[in-house]
Amino acid sequence: MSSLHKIGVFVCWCGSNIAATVDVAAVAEAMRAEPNVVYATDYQYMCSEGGQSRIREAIKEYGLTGVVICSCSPRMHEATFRKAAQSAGLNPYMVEIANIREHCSWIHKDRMDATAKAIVLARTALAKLNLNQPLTAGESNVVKRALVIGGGIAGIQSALDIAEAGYEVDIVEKTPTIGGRMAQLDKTFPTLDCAACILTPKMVDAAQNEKITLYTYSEMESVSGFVGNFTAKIRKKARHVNEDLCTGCGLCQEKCPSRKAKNEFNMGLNTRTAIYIPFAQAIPNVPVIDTEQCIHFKTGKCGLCQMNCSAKAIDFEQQDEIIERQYGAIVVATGFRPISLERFDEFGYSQNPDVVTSLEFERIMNAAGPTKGQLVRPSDGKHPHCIVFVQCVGSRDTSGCGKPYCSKICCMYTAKHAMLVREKYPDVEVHVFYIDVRTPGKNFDEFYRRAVEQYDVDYIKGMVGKVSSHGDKLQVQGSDLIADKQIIIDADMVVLAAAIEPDPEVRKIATMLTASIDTNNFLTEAHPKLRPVESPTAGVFLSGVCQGPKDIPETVAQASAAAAKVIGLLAKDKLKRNPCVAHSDEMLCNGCSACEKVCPYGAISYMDKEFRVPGPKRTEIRRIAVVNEAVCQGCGACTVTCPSGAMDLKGFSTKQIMAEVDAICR
Amino acid sequence: MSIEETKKEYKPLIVAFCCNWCSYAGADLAGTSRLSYPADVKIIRVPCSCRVNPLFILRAFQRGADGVIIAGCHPGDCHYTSGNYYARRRMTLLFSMLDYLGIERARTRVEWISAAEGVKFSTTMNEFAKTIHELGENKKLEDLRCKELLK
Amino acid sequence: MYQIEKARLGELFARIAASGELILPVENNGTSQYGTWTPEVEVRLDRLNTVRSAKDCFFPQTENLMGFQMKGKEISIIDQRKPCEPFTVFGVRACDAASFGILDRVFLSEPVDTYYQSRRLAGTIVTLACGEPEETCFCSVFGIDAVKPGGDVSCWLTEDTLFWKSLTEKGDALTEKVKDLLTDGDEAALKAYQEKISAIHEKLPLKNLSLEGFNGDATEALFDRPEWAELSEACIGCGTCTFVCPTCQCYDIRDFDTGHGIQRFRCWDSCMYSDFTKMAGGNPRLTQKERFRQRFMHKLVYYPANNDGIYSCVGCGRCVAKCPISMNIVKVIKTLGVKNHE
Amino acid sequence: MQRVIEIIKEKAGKLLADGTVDRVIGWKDGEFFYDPTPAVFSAGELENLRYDSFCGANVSKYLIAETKKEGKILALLKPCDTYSFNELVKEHRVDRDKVYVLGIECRGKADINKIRDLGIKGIESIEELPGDELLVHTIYGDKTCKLNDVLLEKCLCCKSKTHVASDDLALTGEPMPEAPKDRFAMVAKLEMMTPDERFEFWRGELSRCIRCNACRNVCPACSCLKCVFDNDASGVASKANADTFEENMFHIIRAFHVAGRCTDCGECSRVCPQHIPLHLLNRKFIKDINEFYGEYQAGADTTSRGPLTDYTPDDVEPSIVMKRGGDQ
Repeated sequence: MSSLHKIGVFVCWCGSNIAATVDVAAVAEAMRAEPNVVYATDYQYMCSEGGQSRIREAIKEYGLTGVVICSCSPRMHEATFRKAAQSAGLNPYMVEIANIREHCSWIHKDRMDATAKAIVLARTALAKLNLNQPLTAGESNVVKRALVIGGGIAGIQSALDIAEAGYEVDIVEKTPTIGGRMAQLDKTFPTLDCAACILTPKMVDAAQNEKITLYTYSEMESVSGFVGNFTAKIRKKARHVNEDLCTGCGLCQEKCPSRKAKNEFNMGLNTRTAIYIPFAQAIPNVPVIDTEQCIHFKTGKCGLCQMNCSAKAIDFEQQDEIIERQYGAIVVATGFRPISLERFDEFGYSQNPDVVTSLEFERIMNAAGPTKGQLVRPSDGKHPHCIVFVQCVGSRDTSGCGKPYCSKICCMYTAKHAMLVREKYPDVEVHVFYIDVRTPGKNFDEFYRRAVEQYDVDYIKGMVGKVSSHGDKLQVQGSDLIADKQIIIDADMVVLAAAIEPDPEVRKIATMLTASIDTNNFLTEAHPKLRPVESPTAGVFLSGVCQGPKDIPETVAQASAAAAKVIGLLAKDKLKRNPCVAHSDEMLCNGCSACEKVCPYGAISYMDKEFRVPGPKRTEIRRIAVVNEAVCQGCGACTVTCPSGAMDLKGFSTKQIMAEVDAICR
Repeated sequence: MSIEETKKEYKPLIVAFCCNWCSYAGADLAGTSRLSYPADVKIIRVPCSCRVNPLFILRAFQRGADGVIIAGCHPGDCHYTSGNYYARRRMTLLFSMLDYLGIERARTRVEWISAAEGVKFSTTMNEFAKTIHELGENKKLEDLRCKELLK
Repeated sequence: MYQIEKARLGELFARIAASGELILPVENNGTSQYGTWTPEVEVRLDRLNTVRSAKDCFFPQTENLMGFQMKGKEISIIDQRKPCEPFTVFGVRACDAASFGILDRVFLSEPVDTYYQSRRLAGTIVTLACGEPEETCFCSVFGIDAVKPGGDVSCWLTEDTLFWKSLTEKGDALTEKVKDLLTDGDEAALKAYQEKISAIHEKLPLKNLSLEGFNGDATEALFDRPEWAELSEACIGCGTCTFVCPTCQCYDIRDFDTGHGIQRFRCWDSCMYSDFTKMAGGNPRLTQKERFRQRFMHKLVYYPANNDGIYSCVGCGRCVAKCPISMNIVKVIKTLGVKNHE
Repeated sequence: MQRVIEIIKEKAGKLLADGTVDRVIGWKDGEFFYDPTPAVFSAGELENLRYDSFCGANVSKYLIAETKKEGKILALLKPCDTYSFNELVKEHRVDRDKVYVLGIECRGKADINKIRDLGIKGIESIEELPGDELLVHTIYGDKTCKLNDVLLEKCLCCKSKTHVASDDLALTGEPMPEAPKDRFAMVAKLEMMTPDERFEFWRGELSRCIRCNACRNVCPACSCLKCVFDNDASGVASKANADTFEENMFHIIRAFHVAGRCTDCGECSRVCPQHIPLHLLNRKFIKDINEFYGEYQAGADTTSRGPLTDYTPDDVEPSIVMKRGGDQ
């Protein structure tokens, strides 16, 4: 314990957030009695300018060598207070935070208990601070290129914005075309403009922008590195069509005899050929061979496409290609899919083709869809006279079958569907079962009201209990909670507003990026309110539904926000690194290589160094570990694997943590 | 009753090592959500569960802790890719050794708590604190010197 | 001189223990250790040596010296010395009994070590003659007679009888307490026993070990001998020899931070340790050779130089039996001594 | 038939003569036959080299220092010693190129304490008789015992009669003693006790610890330049067991630090002056590792990843401890 320390303690009231449960004055008083503490005070809002200036003034007036702030979580304001201290000439790493809000005042009701605990937490921070060393952050270069994972509207928008600022961007899209879910939509709420009309120009922009490189039909293989300096490996899957030669004439598609594959773009409502372009406006307009369906790949025969291709673009021998590139920032825009309805037997989705999901209905209503936009039943192609829409299928579900969250977009698209049906086919009766109708958004409620008032859509508050086939009708049994009665509707079609979930690929990607993910597989933001487009992993940004359910305008807004963050990052030439990195004491290091084995970043290497030794030899060569501070991320795995304690972690040193333990157990 | 006096009634002392990225944030969320757990639980922030050295755990018991819990990201979700996997092996072996030496096995615990699991954080801490309270004071792994020189 | 039937030793121990702690060799998982007598312990007088010597009773491995209590910014000193209650050590062998004289010269000369002193004053030593010496014994080399082991009371244990002879005032006081259990001793029987065991002692392989060449003036002759390198070559630098030694008296003073105070204590140190006598400027003995040499030079040269020619070894043989690599003072004496090259 | 020592001397002599090595590490005579000391021999000193039932000491750790010196050393390694050697090579502590390993036959080594426990006192010298019998000359007369009855703990559970590292072998070709006992039997027995019984067992054993550090200093896996327990800057330095906690602490941490690296060479228990069964700590870790992560023998090779520097995503959870063995 260095007695040379002069430490100031600042206890925040956080208005009443802390002060209501913790006697802040008592905390300050208790801290004033601690060794090394020369100043202790409490204040209403330490994070405010007034609070920060108190810190700055005290540092100057008392010559403080370190500062303990008893306040909210360091995850909230550590950076704020470090900056404040730095501006008064103190090393920013001589600041320690005692989390007396989230870890104390907000969880304890008893004022005595909370105050006692706050004092312990403050002493713990002080004990650590006593052993802190001033740290200086090193710098690293920023690679001026961004990677966008996912080529839906979120990814496209982020890429366009980043490219607009003058930086190179690569989009990695796993399907053969960019466009994503939005490309499958017919009209968009609340304006009812056609999705393709507004999306395809953006797709073309992306394709034509010279700063943007598209890797479609490609998947992420691995990502290593750190903010400003990621290295990504992208697997460009073999299309078996040479993109440079292909003219997109589509003749191969016409000639292909294998026509039994389910058309994914149309949600499996019709079929496609083995060599195919997903849809007319696909970008790139280059087909891909589905090797599982292709007769050539299955039997070695056929080859009609190759024979008919005048551009000689068909290449059965094409192999997957691994592309390795450096990026300064990464945007995750992996999007969503409707959940599987297997577990919702009551709606008869798997038994009855006339029970469809909303996304399937989108395709049915779409002029370029399987029915050319004609509203017909998938089972018999007949025009339906009564359609029942069911909302919240798998959303807001606490039974465990579905998702606990609200999928957010269903109320609006269901209103859209109902309205479109009534607009185009006024003869069709439309019922909507809902739990609540949620329409917060610009012109949203007006939109919904139009559906009810202008288009006479029958909204029934209640849930559907069962959908069963009765002849060529679907009997929908449900409850009307307002009328307080059970009702039965004989419908021709049932449309289920299935919950949406993050694309399952995101888990793999999150692992690669070391980005955290919540229990619903949505990527976690760095802060739910203040940093909603950043992942906790520096340099990784979130765009679109991968972070949480949202509609198109919100997705685009977040995509642009993420892009702004990326641009802000790429605009820098150098980045300050985290100085809390591992460090090996060469006088203790055995060179045993254990640390190297557990380092996830390959940050540890070894060198032979000559040391003075007692005895007649005078010197000897020893193998010692050396940490590359630019690569080390400061996890500390090496520190525990090192038996001699040669490896330590700056900012979280063994002695600091043990001092914290001691202080807690005092 | 003064603050000093409140310390004198028996309350278990529980040290929780929480990784910065998941469990510490989970504890923050528990706080933000006003989910209570006993004040006996005191949290130490570490960058990753793999930073927790067995020395720290023994140190806590030496100094009079009655229970030690290590909380980290779920396996597969480590911010540093693999830190919690190493922590898992280390802690499994260490806990097994403590058990082998006759130390009550329930005094040590590892939980994987994500940043989104405020509820799990609070539930876990409530449960753990209850277990430790039932076990009573740690007599087998304490250092009497830390108790003899009274405050 | 008195005697008591061996079968009644339990009564004797109970009586001694009634007036203060009785420490004697007890069974501990296949080893003998000095421990407090209770009716439950298994007393082991048949084994020759305890692993640790009787030194522990007066100079324990760790001992609290004082405490510093910290309350906020205030520090106060706590004197942890307590008056030492009278106690008896029973079954001390002649070698260990002789070691107290060597320790006394260190701890009782000015400035007196009061912690040690209070234990010495409170302790009564009852020795036991060695009936079945081991090949590792060489106390006779240092003029110690294991047949007449000394102490406050000397005892001899035959197959059926314990002979008891008080030698000092402390011994008389103890004898007084147990007198009604004792009967007058059979001098002839004792003499016969002594003669019998003397004959065994005569057969000990190390009895002719010569100390010629080792004395207080031998520093120059011995310090730079090249043999030290080979002798210390295999030394692993552990503290076994020093910690089982009845005469090693080096200690370290350390502070233990209890979190709310400092416990200052002393603990045995070993000259075999790399941080022994480490100072701000570094370590005076940098290699194991120097540390190894220090130990034996101290026992055979430096200590005699300062203590009227008395060696600080009593030939108990513990280090001979316990060294992990079987390097010991006997091998040193034989290698460097004048007369040991057969 | 040639005795092992003769084969060793012949081979060592040749290697010294042809300059392959310039020195030999083995054992030299002690005072009473049962107490040889590890030693390094140059050419011309080989007559002092010995090898018999009492050469239990594992000389592999000395190679850390020896391979820092010039030249190449011939190391006489018993099968179990070669595991330690491999582990030291793996951890870059020993320079493999500077060692010529002569794998030497081992029929099990005697524990002098067990001979004493048979009531044999005053041992002046010992002779090895054919049929693994020992003739002990004592000041109280001659005694005999079977090598098999006085084996070191590590030999009772001999892990291998095969050398996992060697440049040459010195074998007599005689049939080897029978298969050893299950080395985890005692660990399993402890596991089945109640926690309080286990606690009492270990208190009984560890309370004898005098912190002489012999176990650590002899251990080939404890090869740190400076041990955390000796390093005042580590924050956990302790020179003596000033409290029972420190007895536990030292041995738990020491065992943990060598977990996954300990080859179970048994030196810790062999050298403990207090006869603490320290191998039972190491074997607990080995047993757990085998059960949790698959069979692993430290030192079996020089390249595999140790279990504590490795993982699989579906490793057992620490809560498995709550579900295993004995009553709670």
